[in-house]
Amino acid sequence: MEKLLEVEHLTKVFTLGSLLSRIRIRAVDDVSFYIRPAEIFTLAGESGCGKTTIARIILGFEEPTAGTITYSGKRDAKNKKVWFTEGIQAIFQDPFGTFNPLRMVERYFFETIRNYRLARNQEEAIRLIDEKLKAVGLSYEEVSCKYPSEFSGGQLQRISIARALLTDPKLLVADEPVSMVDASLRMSVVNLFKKLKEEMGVSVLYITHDLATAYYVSDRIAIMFRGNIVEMGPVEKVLIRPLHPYTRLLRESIPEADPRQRWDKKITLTETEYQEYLRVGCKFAGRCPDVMEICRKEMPGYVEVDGVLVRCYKYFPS
Amino acid sequence: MNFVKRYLIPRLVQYILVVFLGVTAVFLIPRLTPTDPIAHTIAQIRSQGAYLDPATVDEFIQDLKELYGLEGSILDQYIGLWKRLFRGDFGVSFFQFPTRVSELVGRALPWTVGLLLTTTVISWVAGNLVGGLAGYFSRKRWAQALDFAAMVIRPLPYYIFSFTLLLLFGYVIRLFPIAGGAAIGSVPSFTWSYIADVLRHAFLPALSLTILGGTIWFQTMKLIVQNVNAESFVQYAKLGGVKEGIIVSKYVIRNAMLPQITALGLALGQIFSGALITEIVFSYPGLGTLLYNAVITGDYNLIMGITIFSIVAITTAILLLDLLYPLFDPRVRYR
Amino acid sequence: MNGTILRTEQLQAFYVLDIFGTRKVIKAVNGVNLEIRENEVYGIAGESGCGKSTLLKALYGAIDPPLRLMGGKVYYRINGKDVDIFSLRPDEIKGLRWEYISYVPQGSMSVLNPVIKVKETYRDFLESHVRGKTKDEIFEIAKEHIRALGLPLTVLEAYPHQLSGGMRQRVTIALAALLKPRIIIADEPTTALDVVVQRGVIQLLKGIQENLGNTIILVTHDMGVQANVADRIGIMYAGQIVEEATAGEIFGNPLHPYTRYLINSLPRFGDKGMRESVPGSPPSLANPPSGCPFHPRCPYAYQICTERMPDFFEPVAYHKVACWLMGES
Amino acid sequence: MRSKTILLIVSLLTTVGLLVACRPAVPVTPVEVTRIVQGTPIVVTATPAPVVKEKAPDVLGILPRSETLIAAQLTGRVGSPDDFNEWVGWKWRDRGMQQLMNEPLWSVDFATGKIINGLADGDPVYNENFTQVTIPLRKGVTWSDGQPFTAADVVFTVETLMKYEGFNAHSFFVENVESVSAPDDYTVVFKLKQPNSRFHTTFLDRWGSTWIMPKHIFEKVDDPVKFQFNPPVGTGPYKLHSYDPAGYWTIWERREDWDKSPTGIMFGEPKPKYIVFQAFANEGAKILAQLTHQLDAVDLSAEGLKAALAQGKTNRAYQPTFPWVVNNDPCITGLTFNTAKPPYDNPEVRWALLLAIDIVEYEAQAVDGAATMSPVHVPSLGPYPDYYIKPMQDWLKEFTLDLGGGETFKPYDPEAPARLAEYAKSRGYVIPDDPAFIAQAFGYGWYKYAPDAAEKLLIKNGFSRDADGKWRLPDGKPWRIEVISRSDMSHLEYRNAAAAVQQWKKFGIDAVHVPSDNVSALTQYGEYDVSGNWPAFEPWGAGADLSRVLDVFNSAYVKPIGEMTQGHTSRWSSPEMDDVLKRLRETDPTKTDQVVAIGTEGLKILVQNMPGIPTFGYIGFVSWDEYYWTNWPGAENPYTQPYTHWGPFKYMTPFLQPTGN
Amino acid sequence: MKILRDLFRDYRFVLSFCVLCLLLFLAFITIFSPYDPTRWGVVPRDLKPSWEHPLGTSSKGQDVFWQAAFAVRNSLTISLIAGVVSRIIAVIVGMVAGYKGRLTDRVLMFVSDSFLVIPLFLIIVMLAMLVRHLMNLVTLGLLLAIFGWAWDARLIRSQILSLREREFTQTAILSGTGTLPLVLKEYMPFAIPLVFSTLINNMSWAIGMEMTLAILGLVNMDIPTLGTMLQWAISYQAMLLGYWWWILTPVVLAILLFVALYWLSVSISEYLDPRTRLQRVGA
Repeated sequence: MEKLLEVEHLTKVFTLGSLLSRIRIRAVDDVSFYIRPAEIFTLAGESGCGKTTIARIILGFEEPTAGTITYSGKRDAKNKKVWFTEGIQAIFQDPFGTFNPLRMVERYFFETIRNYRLARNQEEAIRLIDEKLKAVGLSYEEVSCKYPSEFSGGQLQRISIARALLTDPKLLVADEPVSMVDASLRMSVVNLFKKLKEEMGVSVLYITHDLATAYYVSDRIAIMFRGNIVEMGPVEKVLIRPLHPYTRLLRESIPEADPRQRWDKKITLTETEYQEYLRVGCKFAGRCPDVMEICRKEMPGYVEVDGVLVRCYKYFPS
Repeated sequence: MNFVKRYLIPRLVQYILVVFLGVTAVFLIPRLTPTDPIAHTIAQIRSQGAYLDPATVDEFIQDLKELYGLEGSILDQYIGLWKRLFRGDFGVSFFQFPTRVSELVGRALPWTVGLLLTTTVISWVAGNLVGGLAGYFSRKRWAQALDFAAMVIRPLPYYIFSFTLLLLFGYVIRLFPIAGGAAIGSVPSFTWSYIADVLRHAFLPALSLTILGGTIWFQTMKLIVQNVNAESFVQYAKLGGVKEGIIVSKYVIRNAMLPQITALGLALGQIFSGALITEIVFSYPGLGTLLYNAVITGDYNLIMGITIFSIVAITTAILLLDLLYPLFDPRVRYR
Repeated sequence: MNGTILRTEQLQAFYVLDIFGTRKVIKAVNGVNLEIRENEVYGIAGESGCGKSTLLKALYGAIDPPLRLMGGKVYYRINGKDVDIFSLRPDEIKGLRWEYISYVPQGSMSVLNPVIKVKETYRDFLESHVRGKTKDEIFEIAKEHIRALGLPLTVLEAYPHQLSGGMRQRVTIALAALLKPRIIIADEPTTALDVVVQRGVIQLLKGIQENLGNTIILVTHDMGVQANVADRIGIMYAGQIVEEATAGEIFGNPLHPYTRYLINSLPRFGDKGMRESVPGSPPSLANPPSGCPFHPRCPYAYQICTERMPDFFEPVAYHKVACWLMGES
Repeated sequence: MRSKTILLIVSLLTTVGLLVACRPAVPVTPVEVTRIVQGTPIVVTATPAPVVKEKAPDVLGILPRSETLIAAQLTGRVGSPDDFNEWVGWKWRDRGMQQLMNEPLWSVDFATGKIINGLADGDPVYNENFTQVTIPLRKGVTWSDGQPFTAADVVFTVETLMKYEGFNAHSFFVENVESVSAPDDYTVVFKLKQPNSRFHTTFLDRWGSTWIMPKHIFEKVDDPVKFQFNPPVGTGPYKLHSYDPAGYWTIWERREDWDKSPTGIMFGEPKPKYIVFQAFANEGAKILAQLTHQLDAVDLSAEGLKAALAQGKTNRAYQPTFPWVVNNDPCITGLTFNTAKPPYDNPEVRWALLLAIDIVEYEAQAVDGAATMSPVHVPSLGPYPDYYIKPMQDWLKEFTLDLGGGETFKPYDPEAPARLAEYAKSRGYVIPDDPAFIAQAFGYGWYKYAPDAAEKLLIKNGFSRDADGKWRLPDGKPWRIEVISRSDMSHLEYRNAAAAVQQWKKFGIDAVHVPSDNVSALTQYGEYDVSGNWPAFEPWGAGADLSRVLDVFNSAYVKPIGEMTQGHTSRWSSPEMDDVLKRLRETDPTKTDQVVAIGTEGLKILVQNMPGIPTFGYIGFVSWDEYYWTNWPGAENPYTQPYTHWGPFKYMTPFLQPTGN
Repeated sequence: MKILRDLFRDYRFVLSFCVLCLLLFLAFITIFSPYDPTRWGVVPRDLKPSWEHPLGTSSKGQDVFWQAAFAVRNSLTISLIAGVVSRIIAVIVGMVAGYKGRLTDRVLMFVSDSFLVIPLFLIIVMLAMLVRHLMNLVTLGLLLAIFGWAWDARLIRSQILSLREREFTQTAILSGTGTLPLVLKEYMPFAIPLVFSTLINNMSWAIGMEMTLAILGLVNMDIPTLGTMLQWAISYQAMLLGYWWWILTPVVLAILLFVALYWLSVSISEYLDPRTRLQRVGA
């Protein structure tokens, strides 16, 4: 089985506070997963679960505390620039923040081309830009000489993808790409991922807290909770029949766009993020309806149930 | 505990380092000047007509060097300085030999502290209050008039402003005395008449410092309030029908004061410069005139004493303000 | 069927900007007719920049420069009489606020005064509306209120920054319900919250509405949330309400092409079929398209759509829509 | 629109405020008054000093204002207010110590040109070879604590000063005095180590002298150097009443037994019961204090005096008319060259720089023409014109410079004072055409403004002008002169330096004025080109003796640049001058003819060499308020020197008259 | 250009712009001055304003109008040198500290904090005494520049810190942009308005400081500046002698300059901050 990107035992510890009093938080705690070529892989979870940190480590904006990342068989290349030219690009959460509001959007296209020497002259550059913009449903004319404020969020996010496509990447890291795009325009971005995967064989690491689009777009999904992947497997299995109690809670909390299916069960909110991060044992033990004695003592390992990896004592053969 | 570690200790470390740097700078700078305190002293004695026989000047120089403690290398003098400082001793004044610097500073200090403390507090409180109101009611006519007045008064040089006040209220309308800190011949005492006399003498200097200082607070506060006014919690409280008095005091001014507390510390140094000029104009017996004389006479020890004292005093004041700051801003307290 | 509690007539509120001499008019609310009933959750949905928040401000009677009322009326039904709020004196409007109608603003992360404890904020709101109570009595009322809503009492002693986003949002909602107002207006109360927290917040809002039997006007662009709590939903587009019906009707039988797009673009579990966004981009309110503002994005647009705005009429019982496709009035 | 109205109103208010502050001077109708010029009464026009009744604010906490005289303290705030040990260091003795508390053996009164006997009962008597001097003492004097003053006090003082190194005068006495003894209670005899005809002048008060210690107090003190002498005890007519611990004022009270002080014995009862010396930190405050009758006597700057006279109704200056100033101060101001530094080591260069000065413009720029010029190194004030300047006229007129190329030039210009008088007239001042008045007010002559001659002198010495007319040094580098002076802008040193820079700029030299607080060190260590310093030391102020003026040019005092000089800061000396000095030392200062002859010789050497340029005599800008006290020693009645900071102020006190206000 | 056109709709900007232009014109015409500003006695003394001498003459025999023109020119020069140089220091320190972070940031911020906390005025006075013989427009400007950057470096740093967290930084990195071009192209456009508005404030501070130093007599009194002009008038008792034209000229010019700079900075910062802009629009 070919792996485009493999993340193994990735750990990131953040030290908060000053020299004298440190709080160490394992924002990413021994995370392993892989992405195949032409696959959309989703990392899902609530804000602060560590998914963005993983993306930043993959992109080289952050140094991991431990663990390795292998891309196309190359492990931990030091020169991040090589990675990018060879094919990891990213799009970000805030379409309005992706581009400097004081600069014309096209400047980023030309800079990417110049920095990676993707074209020999101006016409060739424009042709390349136009080609990539066409791939996301726009054209160079629509984009040239305009500032970010002149586009809608959906457009900007597509432009951002087009810029990322300039280097013909194999992997697109998309960190919450639609959470700040209007619901009515979201699908235009998400559908693009599908198209890129199918037509250009691009893999996407789709990072989101929106399980509905995750279900819609991705092949496999990993659910993260407080730095750990608690459940990982094909998206149909994980989201339709969640195994981990946390996945279940998430799944239930998503409001269905159907007035006939309203919530009936009440939920309670208790612990804070920090407390959960610092918890020994299963981080979800504090809220888990099925909590057992052992959950509070030790973090469970992975167990495979029907092609899905899950970290819960419930599924351990007792 | 957390608070101590994360808030208090870094600030204390910074404080100590700053004082150390300041003292070192103050030690070095006057030694770089060509002013020779001994030549100065001799010239002073000579030019004031005392008889110094030309033949005996050399011996006199040696005597003075010993008395002033100016022997040894710069490093020796520097180490000596720290030793003395830890004993709380700034040495003797050269020019006002053999008076101790600490005594001179001690004599001038109550005047300057009294003047500065009250004017700083008054101008800070009044400037912020009026500025806060003017910022909140920035469309009102009186607010705009005040704004304009502040804009015109603020750039007036301290000297011109103070001297104009002196002219107006000391000469044209003879309400206040021209010079000094208290009436000639009066003996310091805790009697009402003495205190009233001191207040009468302090009025004009205090007024000029308060007005010029207050306009700065007024202007910055007005700007800050206009920004705070646009904050959502203020808009929300307004939409919630919260009484205007509560909004102004508890929501707008209280939040807008936070940066002003920090600014107060930073402004202390500035205020000192204004006080120097004001003290000269009003012949006020404070540190400013003392420093000015020390500067003119190249009295290292006295300059050093006053400056080190000011550095310690002002940085301590800033440190105290910094440490008090969490009382006003709970976000810092519980971080 | 409950009686009407809040009603607008051709409400028009524009932002009139004069940015260093360039006059710019943003037609944020452009002829809205609403009838909101007692004891219901009325949802308003639409894309960002369609004028939802401005409509709420107008409903709340909070029209401050640069927002200006250009026309129309907003009536509250108070003691059986319709009161036009724009005809009231400022102090009268102030008197209505929080006691009759209250407001949960957007981004309630930053609406609490950061330097005072939550209980102080409660006290300020109470003190401003309730007379003759001592400090202790006021805190007692606040405590009672928080307890009744099932929130931990510790929140009262906390400073805003000590609370999580979800808790702050719930504190703000509880604050809006403090004086048991007849109407609560909530502007995007769940945006930027995690799904689990969002659920808790929605539950609180719903709980309050059930307890007090009052009216909640809920603005959110999240159709899932709308489906979950709203009794009736108005779809807003370019400063106008283009469709209004019960939640069941909107989701079951959307009439306006825009509504249909909104609903069909929502992914659903168990269905990986292709879903399309609304084509094109939202219109600029400073320079809205002629006729029906949706016509540039509408696949069914006729000639007339580009020329005249269709009437807001009721082709089906209790289901209003403004679209030329729906035949004639 | 609104804010524009506000703008208008506020700017109007500010302007009005400042205009009120800048009230123009009130025009006063001049009247004719009589003044005494060199013994002859002449009539001049003056502005009257009307006596006006107006409420004066009460500045005195406890003292009755009508019995109190307030004077400004010349040297400013006292740095050591509780220390009265004036034998050590500098103790701000012009706070009243030298004027009221201490009686010297003798005082110089430069206004009358007399030496006044204080504690001494007559002149000192030297032996033949000046190795022994006998001083008679006044009888019937007591210290302010009632103890009698005797020769034992004098002996004790000298012996103590010789015993402890910390005293200012320690080295002087150790070097000069072999022994001191008191044959009786009212006679002191000094035996000197070497001949010194002017030993006694250490006891002659001309702005300070060696004071006599009260033996009965100092003999009980362990370390008289560290002793603070508080409360002080003196033989003057006043005793300390109280002082400001911050150093801003000192109050003196008339002694009950004022008749036991030499002042009382000689002149009768001092009139003010209290005398206050008050320090002000700036001149504006002094003027305002005087205008509001809170200050009776004050020294100001040239402009300050003008301002005070323009604004005040009851105040007056020393002279009732222009130039108003005190012009009998025995001190000459001007410029000093650093003759150890080329090109200023060349007397012809120094002369060229002198000839580049237009004295009329120079004085106008420095003091608005109010000073008396002098062509030699003593001021044209007091007794000196008669002793030296008038007799030297012929020599000066014939004095010739060699301009090179066989050309000579007689630089002296007896008409310079008349030209200055013309300038004063052009400024609107009323000047009588009486030559005696002009000579007294403006001097007897100076040197010609002769840029041509200056140019020739410089070219002769290898200097050149570049294309822009700027001067270059003989080595071809641009000539830049830094003229240093103290930084107090109202000081005459500053004014001289500033005026010189203006003159030399005009002449084409890149001259700059560098005020410095450090000027004394720079000059004493020789690190400067030209300074606005005294071109020669002040003479005694009375008598013809020029030993003070000339002795500092002794070649023995000259040190190389970088070491502190003990003599004059010009570092100039010459064998001829040494010879003059030797002869002067061996001459009895009371023998006027001999002293004048030798002194004239010295002055001629100085003129020929010009180590410093004498410009004008020191002028004092004294302003008196006549609201409480009158009969000040003005020019029309110069019964004593007019300053409140000089020692003989004590002899003024019995003559002052209270107005009853 | 559009910015300028927009700014010109603000009456305060127009007024202050006109005043500044007037002052600049005054500074400019000094090249046509008939008098050497360092020479005394070039005109009769103490004359009231007249056609020949529009602002009268001083007791030093100088034409007050031309002195004032030189004073404006020199004060502006000093403040510009101080402002620009300290801006350069502030930008470099702020950007390096903000972008590099970690130890560099700590050290730089410690230094700037120290500058903020120490009573600089005393140090400036001491240094001014030290270099008084070297005092000219440039050295005075540099002296003030050394002490005028700390606060603004902090402002720039905090702006860079927040910009560093913005996503376009990452976009630029992913576009292959290096550190220096990134800082220059991406951050400078944000920093420039801040740099400009602090420049104006710093210039006011420098002018005020120069006046204070002049009153203490610590600058070269021969070079006409607003401070030295005022100090000459003060020490020649122009106020009490009624030579109002002499003392009022520098005072009024200083006020004009300060108000113009103040309004300019307020107007520009309001233009840059849309929140207050909207508030104002509503009025």
